[in-house]
Amino acid sequence: MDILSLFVVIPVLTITAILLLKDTRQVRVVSAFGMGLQLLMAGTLVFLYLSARHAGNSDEMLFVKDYLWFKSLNIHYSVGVDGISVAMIALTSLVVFAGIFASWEVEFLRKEFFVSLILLATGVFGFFISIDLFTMFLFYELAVIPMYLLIGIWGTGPKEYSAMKLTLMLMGGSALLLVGLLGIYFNSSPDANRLTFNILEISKVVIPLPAQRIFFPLTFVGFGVLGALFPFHTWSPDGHASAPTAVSMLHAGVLMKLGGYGAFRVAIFLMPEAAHELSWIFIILTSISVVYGAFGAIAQKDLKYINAYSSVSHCGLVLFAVLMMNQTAMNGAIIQMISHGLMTALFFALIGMLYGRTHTRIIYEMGGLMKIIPFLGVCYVIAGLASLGLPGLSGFVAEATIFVGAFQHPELFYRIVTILAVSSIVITAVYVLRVIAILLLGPTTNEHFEHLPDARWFEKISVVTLIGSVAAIGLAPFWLSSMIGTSLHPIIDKIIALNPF
Amino acid sequence: MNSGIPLQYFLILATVMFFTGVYGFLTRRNLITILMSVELILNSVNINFMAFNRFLYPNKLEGMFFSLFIIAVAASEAAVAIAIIINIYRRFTTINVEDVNEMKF
Amino acid sequence: MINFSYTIWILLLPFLMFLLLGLAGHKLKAKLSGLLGTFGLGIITFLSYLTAYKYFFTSEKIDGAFQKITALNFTWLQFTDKLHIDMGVLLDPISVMMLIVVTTVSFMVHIYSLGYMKGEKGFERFYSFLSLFSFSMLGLVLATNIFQMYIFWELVGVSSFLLIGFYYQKPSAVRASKKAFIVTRFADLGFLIGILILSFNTKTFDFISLTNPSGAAISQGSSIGFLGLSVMTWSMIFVFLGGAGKSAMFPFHIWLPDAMEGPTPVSALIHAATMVVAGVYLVARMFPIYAISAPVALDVVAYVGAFTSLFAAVIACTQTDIKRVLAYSTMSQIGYMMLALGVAKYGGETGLGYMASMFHLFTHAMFKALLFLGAGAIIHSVHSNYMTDMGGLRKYLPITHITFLIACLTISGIPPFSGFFSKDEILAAAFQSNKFLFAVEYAVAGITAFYMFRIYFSIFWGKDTQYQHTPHEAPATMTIPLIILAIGAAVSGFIPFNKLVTSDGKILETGINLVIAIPSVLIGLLGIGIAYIMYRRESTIPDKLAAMFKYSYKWAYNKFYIDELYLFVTKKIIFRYIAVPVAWFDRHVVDATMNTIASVTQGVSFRIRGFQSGQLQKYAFVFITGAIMLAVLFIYLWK
Amino acid sequence: MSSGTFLIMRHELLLIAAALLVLIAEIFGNPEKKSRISLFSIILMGIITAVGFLPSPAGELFGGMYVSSGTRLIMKNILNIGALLVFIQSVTWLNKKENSSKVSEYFILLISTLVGMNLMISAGHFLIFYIGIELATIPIAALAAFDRYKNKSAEAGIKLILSSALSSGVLLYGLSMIYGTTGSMYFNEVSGLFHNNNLQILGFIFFFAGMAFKISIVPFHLWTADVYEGAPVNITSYLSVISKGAAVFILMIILFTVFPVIVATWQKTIFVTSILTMTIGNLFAIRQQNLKRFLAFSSISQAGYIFLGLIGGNQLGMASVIYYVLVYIFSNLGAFGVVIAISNATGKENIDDYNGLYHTNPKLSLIMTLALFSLAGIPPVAGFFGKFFLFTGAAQKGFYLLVLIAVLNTIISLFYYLLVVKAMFINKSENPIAAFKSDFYTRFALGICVAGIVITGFASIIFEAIRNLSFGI
Repeated sequence: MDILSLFVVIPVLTITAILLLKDTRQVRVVSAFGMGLQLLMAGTLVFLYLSARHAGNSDEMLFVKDYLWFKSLNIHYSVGVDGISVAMIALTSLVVFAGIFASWEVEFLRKEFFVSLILLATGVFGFFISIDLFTMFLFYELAVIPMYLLIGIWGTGPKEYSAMKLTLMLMGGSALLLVGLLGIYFNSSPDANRLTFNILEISKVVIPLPAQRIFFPLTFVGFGVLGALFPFHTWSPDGHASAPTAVSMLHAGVLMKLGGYGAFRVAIFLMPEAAHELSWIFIILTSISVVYGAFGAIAQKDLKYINAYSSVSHCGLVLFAVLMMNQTAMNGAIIQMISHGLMTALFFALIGMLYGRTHTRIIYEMGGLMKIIPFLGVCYVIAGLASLGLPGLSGFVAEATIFVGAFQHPELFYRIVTILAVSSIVITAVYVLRVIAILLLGPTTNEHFEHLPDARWFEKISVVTLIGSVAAIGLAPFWLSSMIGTSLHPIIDKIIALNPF
Repeated sequence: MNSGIPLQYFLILATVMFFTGVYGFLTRRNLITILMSVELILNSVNINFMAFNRFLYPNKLEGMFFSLFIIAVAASEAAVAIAIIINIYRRFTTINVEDVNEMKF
Repeated sequence: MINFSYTIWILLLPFLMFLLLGLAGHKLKAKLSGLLGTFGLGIITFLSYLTAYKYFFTSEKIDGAFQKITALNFTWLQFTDKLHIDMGVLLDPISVMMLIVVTTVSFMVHIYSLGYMKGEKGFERFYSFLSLFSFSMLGLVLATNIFQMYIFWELVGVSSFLLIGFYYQKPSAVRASKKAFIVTRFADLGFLIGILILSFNTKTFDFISLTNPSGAAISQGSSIGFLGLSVMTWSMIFVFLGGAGKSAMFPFHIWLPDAMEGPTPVSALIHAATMVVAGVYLVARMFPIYAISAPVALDVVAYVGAFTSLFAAVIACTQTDIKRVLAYSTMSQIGYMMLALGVAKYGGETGLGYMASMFHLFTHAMFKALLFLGAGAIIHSVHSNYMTDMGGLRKYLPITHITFLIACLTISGIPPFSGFFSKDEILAAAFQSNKFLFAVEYAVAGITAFYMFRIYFSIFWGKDTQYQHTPHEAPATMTIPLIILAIGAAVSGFIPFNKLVTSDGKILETGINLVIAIPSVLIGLLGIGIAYIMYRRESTIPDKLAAMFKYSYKWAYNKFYIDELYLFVTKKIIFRYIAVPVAWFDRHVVDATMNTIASVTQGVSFRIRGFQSGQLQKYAFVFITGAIMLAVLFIYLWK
Repeated sequence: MSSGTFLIMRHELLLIAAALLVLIAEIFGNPEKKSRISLFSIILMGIITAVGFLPSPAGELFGGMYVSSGTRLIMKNILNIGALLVFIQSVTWLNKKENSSKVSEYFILLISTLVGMNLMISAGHFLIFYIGIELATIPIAALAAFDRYKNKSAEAGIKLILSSALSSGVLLYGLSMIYGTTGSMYFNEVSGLFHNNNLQILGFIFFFAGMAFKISIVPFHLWTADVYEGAPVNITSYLSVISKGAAVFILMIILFTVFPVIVATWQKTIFVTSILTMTIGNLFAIRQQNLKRFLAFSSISQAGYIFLGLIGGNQLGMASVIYYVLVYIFSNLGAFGVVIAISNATGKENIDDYNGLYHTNPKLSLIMTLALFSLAGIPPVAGFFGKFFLFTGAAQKGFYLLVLIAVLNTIISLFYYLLVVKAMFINKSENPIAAFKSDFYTRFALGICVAGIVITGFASIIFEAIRNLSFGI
């Protein structure tokens, strides 16, 4: 049993353990334990990875394990990680861990809730560790499906509608993706007898350009749907608004990252020529989502909608940076994924806690909460500052890297678009401060809120975990960015080969 | 074998019979009649087989055998069909095909 | 080479103090946390003075010029092999000078606040924010590269946001803090874009290599043109936008008056002495680039500065909230500094403006902090911001009265107070290069004297107001800083800036140019005279004048309706005509299309249900037709 | 008949023997203990299925009219497994007293259809094929009308028998054309003598129509829904899985062996019809309330997906079709198993009746969900792998557009499968189906189905085995 597979095995074991439990009160303890273990594992993995790199192991992927699965199609179960996936895994385990505590008080069908939640996590972990397109796709869909039940059963508002919409749109994405993957597979070897799904092997061959022209858009959009690429983002606001807290956290925090990660690990990495040729289209789309999402957020009244739109904007930035196709921008994209994952999870956690107390998410119905629940209030402010890119918190690191990287693009068009995207930082500031001002500051508007309790211990665990990591990245970004940077080299080299910067 | 009626005639007859059968199947309201038009279709097929065999491949008998089997099978088919039709009559007290549509859409 | 590595503590200490007070503050006693903060800052102040001494008097010069010393530097975030954000400490004349300014004023304010903020709710919060601000401001000052500067620039912004909104339950305060943050943020966008363009062309962030007048970077991109100007000019203009935002230059000035919602010590520290001059510091920092490869941008700086100084001075004459008057005077004084930079060139005699600007920055920090703290003392005793509620306070607040008077004389440029010297240099510099701007500044000097004494008289003299409880002199914790600052304001004019802080680090020979000095003093006295006549004792002249210039007065009183304009743009245009439509579009167009696909599918499935008619013969018909159509298709149409 | 012969066609012979044994048991068995007959026939079927897996030589009989090969053996075994499951699932229903008099008929008829299917799969000559297909159809019609006292059942019977008669008429007409133009009915000879003239294409199309009717391909599918709804649930499941599977198999065999010359034509045909089938099937399924009808339409769209495996005309496609039919048997029988269990217990067959089922019968709802997800092709269950391989097979020959349409269709299908899931898990109901405990047979069958759904996918060995065995037909 190699260390990476453990990341799939532990959740599965946790699930089985939960299913065997008779007493539903122990469920959350067990899941917390399992996911805590997972978090520990992630830490270990980061350590092992860094030490291996330090020891001078310069392979593209480390801890590679490969088991032949379907011989005739040359499908393998093969896992391996580079700095990027390690970072993503760490992110995932953090968010899941926090998510467990954020949903500590789920009463209705508690067992089923945690099972589906962890199932979702399993899919995500599997996705990040696998380097075989088939297994990757398998885990991808595995991660998407539990959403339906999670939102449909434990959600609020028009939950059936939102759940259905979310599931179908994401599946639509994966439909395009599937075709794209098949296309890649059948072009993965010049002489058609060594076809493979293995990313590393495919990256060694050059997929013929006509094929790329067809399959790059399919793959990119396929992942883009999950990455909230305009105009395929509309599942996100409804989905998030209806989802229960932990699900929004996982979804915005981690699941949406699958999109960005795949877009760059599969679409760009394997088909750079087409990516370079067609990037301008998607650059336009993504920069639209960046600005458009931010503007959309300004006009919202519902906290979760605000956050959903800001996620659209931030994830748009991820794809935007990926498409700039140079070391720095991509580095920024990855950091942005992680930072956004953490802070948006933090946001949703806090929103859930506020909702649990005030039973409303409409900002105008709240006000002056800072005085009543200072802890949550301060945390919300910190989250807000992180999201508007305040230095010292993770958001800034990501955005700075992206913008500097993107602006290094040799073509004027891209630089001008970059400036457009940069302008989003102001809009972000506007809506973040708007919310903070209406929600937390000023006199208390509703006397019923006078005696709301501040955060409970499990809520504090959940929130502090996230804030801690946000601040850690923000204060000492160099290790993260270098860890990612080194892993980017092979990808960049492959790209540089065709457009020298 | 050039004496008498040329092949085309048989084929034309068969075709006409086939489509008569189809027409009957589509227009008749009585289940029994519909069954008969099915028989008509099958017989047209038989004629085809016979004619082809007789005119084109006289030294083999596949066609002949085939039609024999078709006749036999058709008989059994008819038997089952009629059995069911009787049951229909018991249930619906009619064998008008248009009334037999409890299930639709 | 002297070892400056201890300067790291100048940055670390306040940060640690911030963490301590921020995380554990509510556990400590309020008083203790206050003392802690003050003590910490005391140490930093000491270190700064030490540094200043070592730098100016013991570090060796190379052919008579002060060297830029990178005390320490480490890579914080690597972008590319050339581009990387470093964190470090850069010592050169202006940074050391700023070090003194920031720590002195900040220390004073810390002490002052012990008295002023006594018993306030969230006392420890106040001090943790102050520490955060000190940290950010010092980081900004000592930045070794432009991106580090940007980082601390943002942090300064946020700490100002936090401090303005200190009374977070007061809606006006909340609004003000929001406004301040967003306006400056908008300006910072310009700054960031400027940085991007700059770094794209020069491939470096580092100040030393950027501003080396004979270096490679400085000439980079001045050849590449874009929309008629060189990219270097563009980047410098964008960078200046950032500076204008922080320094409340027109048209980004609107946040500063509202920022007075914050506690008065904060106004003194952030919105008078230190943060608002960051813009000036930024331009000074990049000065060689401005002067050598972007002269157009420098002209922009000059004119914006000049206009703002005039504009703000005019408004100041009409305001009645003393803190707002001071805020506008701050703007106008910073206008002076900008102008001085704008008219300067690099090196030698022509570099006079640069030195003058820094000089004025220094003196201004002293007297403006003094003014604000004095105002604070007044407000503390009268519990009102409006000079209409005041009068004849000289009896009650002697110390405040004297110190305030000194400050007023200083800002009016009356010798021998420091203001006279610095302002004189500026006028001289303007005279050298641009007579028009020179004339403007002359006028402004007069107006300044007028409005300062307007408030002086109407507070300390004027009508004898009856107070429900008699005002009393502030406690020692508040008066001592006043006295210290008063001394500073009085004597700092004699500091030989021309030897210490010049554009090229070399010594610059200057003297009092009587041709300029005497008239400027006279115009100052004139302004004082008018104020005396109008406000020494109750008179109807002001109202008459106001009535006479009804409209212009009204305009000036309403700050020329700039706020309303902004409000219109943000509320109406941005919110109502962009954000709301975008949200609508997203719901009713993008999302609707997705839903339409679904409903269309359902509709079709309902339409076609007729096929499943339940009629055996219809089925058969479809069957036959299907077969025949397929046959036709594949035999004739699509073979 | 030599022992070798016996070995070669043991499937058919054993089944016939089984049918006879059941008949004897009916005649001489204790009339009170009729229910034993079901156990007896299940055991027989089990033995036959097991024996089917014994290795056997490939070979020909009757001068090549009967062919046996590795591939065909797999197909037969798969069908047997399915039939066995259906047998087990029917017991509960047969034990009801209104059926107790007809137990043996039921099994005899089923077995004889199975014989027909096996025969048809082993056909090397159109005559055998024809006999097989009729033998497989006519008894089914009788079974569809099995509930003598239900109008719907009778209606289903008549609709099935008449339209299948028509379809076989058309099919035969097509065959006669082919015979006329080639002069032979042997598969291998016909393929040699085939050269793409209009008459032959006409013949092919008619033949195809006849087969498409059995697989219920649009536009030859209209009988499906009504018959599925009317017939007893067990028969429906049998129809939807076994008959369909058998028809697919033989169609594949004939396409590959008889019509390789006009591959271009039949690829076009399949292209058009499969798109129609998937889309129409899904569109109809969306609105269904009766679960049997619902599953009928879903099975129609499934047939459309299966065609993606055929269109390539390649090894991979072939293997994936066989594999998918296996997966499909488990998934669909799983779904039907739940429907059967519930309709036996309560007689309810509508989706609305399933509201809140999870809270009363969690196990059943989970099995249903699993089966439906497998049908929808959601990982990690077998359906995902099946669909993936089908699509791979089509993509290998460059039919990316078709694959795209297919996957987009899977989204529609996911939608209505989720509707059922929603009913069971999310919808609230004031009078949900009361919790009940189903008997051993049902649970056993469902257990096998679940095991199949879960294992068939992960255990790559199964697919590999099919892949390796299915060289040549």
